[in-house]
Amino acid sequence: MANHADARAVSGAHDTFPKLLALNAQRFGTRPATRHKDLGIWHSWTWSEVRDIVRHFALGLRALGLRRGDKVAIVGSNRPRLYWSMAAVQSWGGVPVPVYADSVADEMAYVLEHAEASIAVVEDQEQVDKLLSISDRLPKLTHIIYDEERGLRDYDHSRMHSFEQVQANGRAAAADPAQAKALDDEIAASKGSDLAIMLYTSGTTGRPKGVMLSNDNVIISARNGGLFDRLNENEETIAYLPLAWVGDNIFSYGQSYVLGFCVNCPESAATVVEDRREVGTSYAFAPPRVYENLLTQTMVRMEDAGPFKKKMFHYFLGVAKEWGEKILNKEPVPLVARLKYALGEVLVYGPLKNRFGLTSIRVGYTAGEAIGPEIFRFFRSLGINLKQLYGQTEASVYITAQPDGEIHADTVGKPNIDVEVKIDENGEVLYRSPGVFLGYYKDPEKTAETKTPDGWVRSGDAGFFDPKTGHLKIIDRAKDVGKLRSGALFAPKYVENKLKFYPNIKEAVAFGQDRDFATCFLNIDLTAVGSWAERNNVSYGSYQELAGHPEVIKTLTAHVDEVNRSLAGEPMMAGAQIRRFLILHKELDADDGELTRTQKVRRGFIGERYAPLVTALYDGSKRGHIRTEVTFEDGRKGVIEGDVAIVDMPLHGTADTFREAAE
Amino acid sequence: MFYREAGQYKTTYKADMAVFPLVQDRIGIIAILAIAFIGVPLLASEFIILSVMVPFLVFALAAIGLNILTGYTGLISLGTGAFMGVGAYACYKLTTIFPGVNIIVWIIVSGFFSAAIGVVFGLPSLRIKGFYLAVATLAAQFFLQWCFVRIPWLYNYNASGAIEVPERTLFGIAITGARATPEVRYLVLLSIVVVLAWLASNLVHGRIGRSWMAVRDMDIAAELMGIRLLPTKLLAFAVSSFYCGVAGACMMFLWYGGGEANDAFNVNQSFNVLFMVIIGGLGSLIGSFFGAFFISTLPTILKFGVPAIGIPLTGAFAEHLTHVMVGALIIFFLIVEPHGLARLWQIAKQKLRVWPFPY
Amino acid sequence: MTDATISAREAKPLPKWAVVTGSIVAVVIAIVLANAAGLMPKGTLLHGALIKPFVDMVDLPDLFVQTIWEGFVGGVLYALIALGFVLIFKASGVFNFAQGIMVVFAGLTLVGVYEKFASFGFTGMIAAYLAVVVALGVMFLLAVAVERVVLRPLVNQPDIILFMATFGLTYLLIGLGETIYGGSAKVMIADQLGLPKGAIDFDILGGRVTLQKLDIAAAVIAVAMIAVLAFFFQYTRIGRALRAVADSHKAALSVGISLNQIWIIVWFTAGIVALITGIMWGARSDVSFGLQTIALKALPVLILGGFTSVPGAIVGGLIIGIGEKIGEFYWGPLFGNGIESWLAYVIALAFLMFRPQGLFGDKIIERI
Amino acid sequence: MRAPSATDIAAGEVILAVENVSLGFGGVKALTDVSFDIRKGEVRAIIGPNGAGKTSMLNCINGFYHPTEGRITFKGKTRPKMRPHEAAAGGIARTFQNVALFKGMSTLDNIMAGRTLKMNRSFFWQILRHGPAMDEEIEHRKFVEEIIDFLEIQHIRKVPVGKLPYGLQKRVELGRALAMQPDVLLLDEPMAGMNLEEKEDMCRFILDVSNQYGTTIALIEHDMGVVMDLSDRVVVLEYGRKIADGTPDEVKRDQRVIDAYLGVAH
Repeated sequence: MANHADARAVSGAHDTFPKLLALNAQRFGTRPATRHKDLGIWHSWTWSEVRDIVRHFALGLRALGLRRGDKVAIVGSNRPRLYWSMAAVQSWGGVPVPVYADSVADEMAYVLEHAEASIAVVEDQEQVDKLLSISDRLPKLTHIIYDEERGLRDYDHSRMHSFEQVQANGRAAAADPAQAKALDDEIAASKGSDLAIMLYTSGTTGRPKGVMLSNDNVIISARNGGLFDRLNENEETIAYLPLAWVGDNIFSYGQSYVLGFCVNCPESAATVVEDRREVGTSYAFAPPRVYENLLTQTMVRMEDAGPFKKKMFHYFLGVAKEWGEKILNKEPVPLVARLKYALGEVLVYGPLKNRFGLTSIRVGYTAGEAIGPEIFRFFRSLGINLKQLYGQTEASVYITAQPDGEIHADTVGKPNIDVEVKIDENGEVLYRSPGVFLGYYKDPEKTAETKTPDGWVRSGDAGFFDPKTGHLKIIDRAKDVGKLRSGALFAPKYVENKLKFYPNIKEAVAFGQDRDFATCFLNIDLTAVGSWAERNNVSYGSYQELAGHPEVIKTLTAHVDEVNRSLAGEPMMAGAQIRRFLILHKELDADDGELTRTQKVRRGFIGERYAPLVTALYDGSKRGHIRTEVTFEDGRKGVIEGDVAIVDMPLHGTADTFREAAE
Repeated sequence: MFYREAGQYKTTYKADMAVFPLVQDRIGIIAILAIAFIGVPLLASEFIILSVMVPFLVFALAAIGLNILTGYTGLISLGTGAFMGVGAYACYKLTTIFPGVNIIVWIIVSGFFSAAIGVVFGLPSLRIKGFYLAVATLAAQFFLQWCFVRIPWLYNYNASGAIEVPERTLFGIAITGARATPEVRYLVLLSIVVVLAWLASNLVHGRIGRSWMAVRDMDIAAELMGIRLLPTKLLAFAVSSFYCGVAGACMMFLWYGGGEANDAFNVNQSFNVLFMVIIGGLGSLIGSFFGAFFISTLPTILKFGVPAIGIPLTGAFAEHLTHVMVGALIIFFLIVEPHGLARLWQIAKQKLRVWPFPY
Repeated sequence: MTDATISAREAKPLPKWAVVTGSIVAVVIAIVLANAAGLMPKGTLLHGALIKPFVDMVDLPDLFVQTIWEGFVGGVLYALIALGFVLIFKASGVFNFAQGIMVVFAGLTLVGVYEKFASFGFTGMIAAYLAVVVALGVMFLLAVAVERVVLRPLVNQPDIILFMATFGLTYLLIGLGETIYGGSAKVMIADQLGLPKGAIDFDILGGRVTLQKLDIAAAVIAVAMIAVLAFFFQYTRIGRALRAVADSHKAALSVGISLNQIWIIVWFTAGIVALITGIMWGARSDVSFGLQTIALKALPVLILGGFTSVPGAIVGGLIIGIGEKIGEFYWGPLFGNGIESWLAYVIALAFLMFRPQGLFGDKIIERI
Repeated sequence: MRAPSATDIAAGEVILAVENVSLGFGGVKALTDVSFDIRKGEVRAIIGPNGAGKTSMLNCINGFYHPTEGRITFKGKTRPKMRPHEAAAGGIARTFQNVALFKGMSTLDNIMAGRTLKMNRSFFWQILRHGPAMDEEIEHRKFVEEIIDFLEIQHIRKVPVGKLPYGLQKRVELGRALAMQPDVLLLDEPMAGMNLEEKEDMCRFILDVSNQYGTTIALIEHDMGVVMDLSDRVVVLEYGRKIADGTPDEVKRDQRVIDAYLGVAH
């Protein structure tokens, strides 16, 4: 396969992104590197254009005093210029530090302070204001460069520059051979082993840690990932995930440079879906909730469809459920089924994929956390080659992934190319690979904790290799896998995922560690439940009101009961059935620190924050009362009070299975 | 359901502003044109061509004309018939005075005459609005109709008092007059319609179309934005009358092959075209075609279709029934979809695009 | 912002009427002078247009009176149809294009029913008036049907839609009428109804003026009817209700009147007017579908009078009727006759240019 | 953070002057001897209880009404009988109390319609929708897209405005006015009937307009808070008369204003 060759050719000489950029500029010079929907149409830049822009911007940065090893914060949504500035920074051996654009000033201050960023490249006025508001905490920050000028004209520009300006200065400088040579030398001087980028993981506990990844880490992982699924320069991806997330950095930056495919930047957050449809991505990457939302919305909207259409839709979904995956996995399938499926393709699957913008999808990954099996199967049955991927920032994403034809809803696949995986005695997953990070910035202890001298990294996840498939199965965060006081095994995440795959349940937080029984908090999904309310004209004024509605509680009780039944079916887990639960009066929110920026629940934090409710769950009271402070988008604080009902659940399974599990 | 929009992205405003931005639509329109230009002449019977296609096309042209005035600019006119007449008579005079010039040229040129007349009768539209204007246009209708009858010079003093279409040829092929075959007339007519429809769509999709619609939707706001009402309205009258005029000329020369104003260009003709526009859909070119097809073929269908399914109809009774049916259908349509067939079409299209979702 | 939103375009220095009359006077003087100066010798077009007609009027006053009378009667009948329009427009905001055909339909029904009676040998005045009752019944049913089938489903649609609906109604009625009563013209049962025949001649101004008794009757009945309607509007509960509706539907509802009832009543009233009009026209010529064109004649009347004004309809009717006859009689020859067909519209148009809302119509208020 | 601070405006030149303007309809007097001026680049608020004649004032300024007495001088020129389209051509744009969008058209077309004055390709090219006409269309589409981006309404670009929620319609209307690149922008209650969030957005946009394009803005607004935040100077009308004129603080302290607003719920 030619593109394999390409990918391999990448290694060796081209061991940094600036070098890759130069390579692409000559091998794919006229192919699009970046596309951006702006002012209503798609603008695209070829690799050679990008190379020039990056060069000029780099020279401009030099003028602002950028030196090898300097950290440059990158703040904003997925804008071409922000991606380009990463390469520009790396040209001087500088280190880009992407920051979550939606993080509140305080979080941002911490990261920039910790990273000692000297320059910040930001998207617009909003971010500039944020930085200015914390400038007193950032003595090292000398320059701010912004992409969008609107509203900034009258700001003090002594330490602030527009991207164009810097680029223009650079263009001028490029004329001077001396400076041009200086840049070339610096580019040549950088090695694969050099620090390439720093990503702050909003760890599920404590302050974010700066994960240092070298050029080799990112480039080799990206290349291997490409080989694993035979990706090539013809892929189209849409960049819509936070820049600061390793996923986006690998898929929208690293792999694009390694394989030379085109990255599309959407017009605005509100238009991602249409934009994805317009470009028709061939290679997609998303955390489970994106797929969850797609499925939820699909089902919700179909609720309003005419009876006939509904019937047809569900009939063909049935067909797909039965045969879709088999066909996708190239298993033998009776002709009749194939015909039915073909018809379904015309009537339902094709159109659906079109609406999703996944018509020409070749590979889609889901990662970040476990995806509901139903959701997973749904998309695969439509003929979308969705795969599970198990990755971590510390591994430059790739740890395991599912090879074509070996897809199982409940596994995360086999070790990726060049990756070794082992399970230690207490069930924690360890891995070693070229992608393994250099260390945590300014935090040797933590580095030592996670990374053994011989290069093995503790994933912090508990898992095991499934004997049947030889695939890795992740149960939960290692430290979260606990035991009830009875001794029964209790894996909160495992339970939560079972709960969360009901469209009505958006978030679940399970408790039970060292307690007599398992309990949980639930968040209803406003989209799903809201439309239910509409259809049954249940009027509600607020999320809180809807969450407290008796009908809603009834429905969720049913869900929890089903989960309990399924848990009872699994001897290992039978003990961890939910005995009591409640529906929270507010949505868990990253701004309140209840979720990580990647939308993972921070169980410990929630446990403390909602302590009164937790006690209520265990002291047998019928209702719980809680008063919580919330942070609004603009940083203002407010208080939400709630009085929530607590539901008791019957347990399934026999006492014996329960005891067996206990022993 | 057949739409696959994924991957159809626009890199230029030109592409984004195209009338048919989606590939599937472009394919559709090409297919239709192919059928119209090749399929019909080859396959359709003389009867179909003469009593279905030709009337349909003529009225489509007139409907586009009226739609520009009523649908896009919001000015009701009941004088369409008369403006068609102007075209017909102008064309007749021109081709008899200058037989040398090709008739197609004159058919087009005659449009300018009715445009001029249209402007004159459009003048009141600055001060008069709504039904008052509608009635005012009736003045045009009756005055012009009277002229057609009372000024013998217009019909070259023919004893019959009617236009007698002479034979005119293109590359030696008769395109008007007795010897012109239905296929030829049809093709000439079709070409004229296609070109003019294209021009019309250009117009309504550009600045001029927007000012028309602005005046229609909220004339005061339009004026406060610097759109001058009188010129805008007069332009609408001119363009509209141009299309009607050409339609009239086509009617006489490519369809009737001769006739007299009182039955060809009377007030009922005006109403007829108005129906087409309303039923087809105000402010929609495609709707003009739908409306024209529906109204112009309905009588034929009833006259020949109903007996075909075994219900015997005497000519007179058929006519009466037609009246009843047309009347009933108009009311029915207005009730089901006041925005006309175009809206139905739009909805259907949207449904196909978002299929299987309901919205 | 109530008062503040009335258009400033009314705030004009010189009142229009002054300008208009002033200029007219000026023109007349100019013409007279020009003629006196012998600028317009006999036979020339100018003379024919500007001098001859007036000279004729003065020379043969009896003819002039006769013409005016003809015009007057015609005008009265226009006024009747216009009245039908106004009633419906006032109460339901519908521009009822079907009014004309309703006239024909009513007339045909009357005659048709009477013929049925006659076929059973049941003739004479009783039969005739029984037929009238039946015809009224039919018009009532029609009113109900219209309300149910057309108005109710189309409530709150833009005017033009309702306008088009009445077009549909027109076609429907034409079809029905032709199917039931056949397309051929019928003779109105005038004398069965006891309408007077013959004419009264009397000599005045050195000439003889002939008044058809029928015309007199027509005029009388028309006037009587207008009086009745006026009374109905002014002094009956329903009448006031109708006025309320005309002002605002909400108001009407708040008074506790069902719109649907109102519409039925209005359309029925219009139906009665139509029937009477039908009888009159029928008696003067005959009952045929050609009659519906007179409906179009009522439109300029409406313009003149304003869509919402009953007196306007009457005055407008008279102006059109008389103006048309005089125009046809004195100026027609100049243009080779037949100018009746459009003169009315041109007169109306001329008026419109000065009063866009008609003589008696409500002011058009522009708001932003 | 606004472009010209109140102080430099005080020095700023007068772009529009209203002198002893009275307006009457028959008996009713909507305005009586009102005088004030609007200076280049400032945000000028016109406030007052309902029926104070605020809207009538705007209507006079952009020529929809003609003052019965007094005169309005715009950019040094005094046009006694200025027609609305002349005002528009002169550089006065306007939004309306109750949104006056072209309901049948898309957001894009509405804003494009605002460019009409600036477009002048001949009918001939228009009918071909090619060459110069297309170039012109594209050139203005670019400008309009800037506005769409500015107002953050990309997602409703091609939605018929009739279907939009009220808040967005107001935004589109502002966009349509901006498309005219006016020297003076008249906003008639730009925030009427908006929720808090929408109001905040609208405020931001208005400030950005004045800051970005240096447009002079005259606005009518009921929400006192908004007026105080936005405006450099305030005129207070009551029963068609001017009762106060000055900076927000001055006006706030003015006794007559306090009386005028006493009991009036705003």
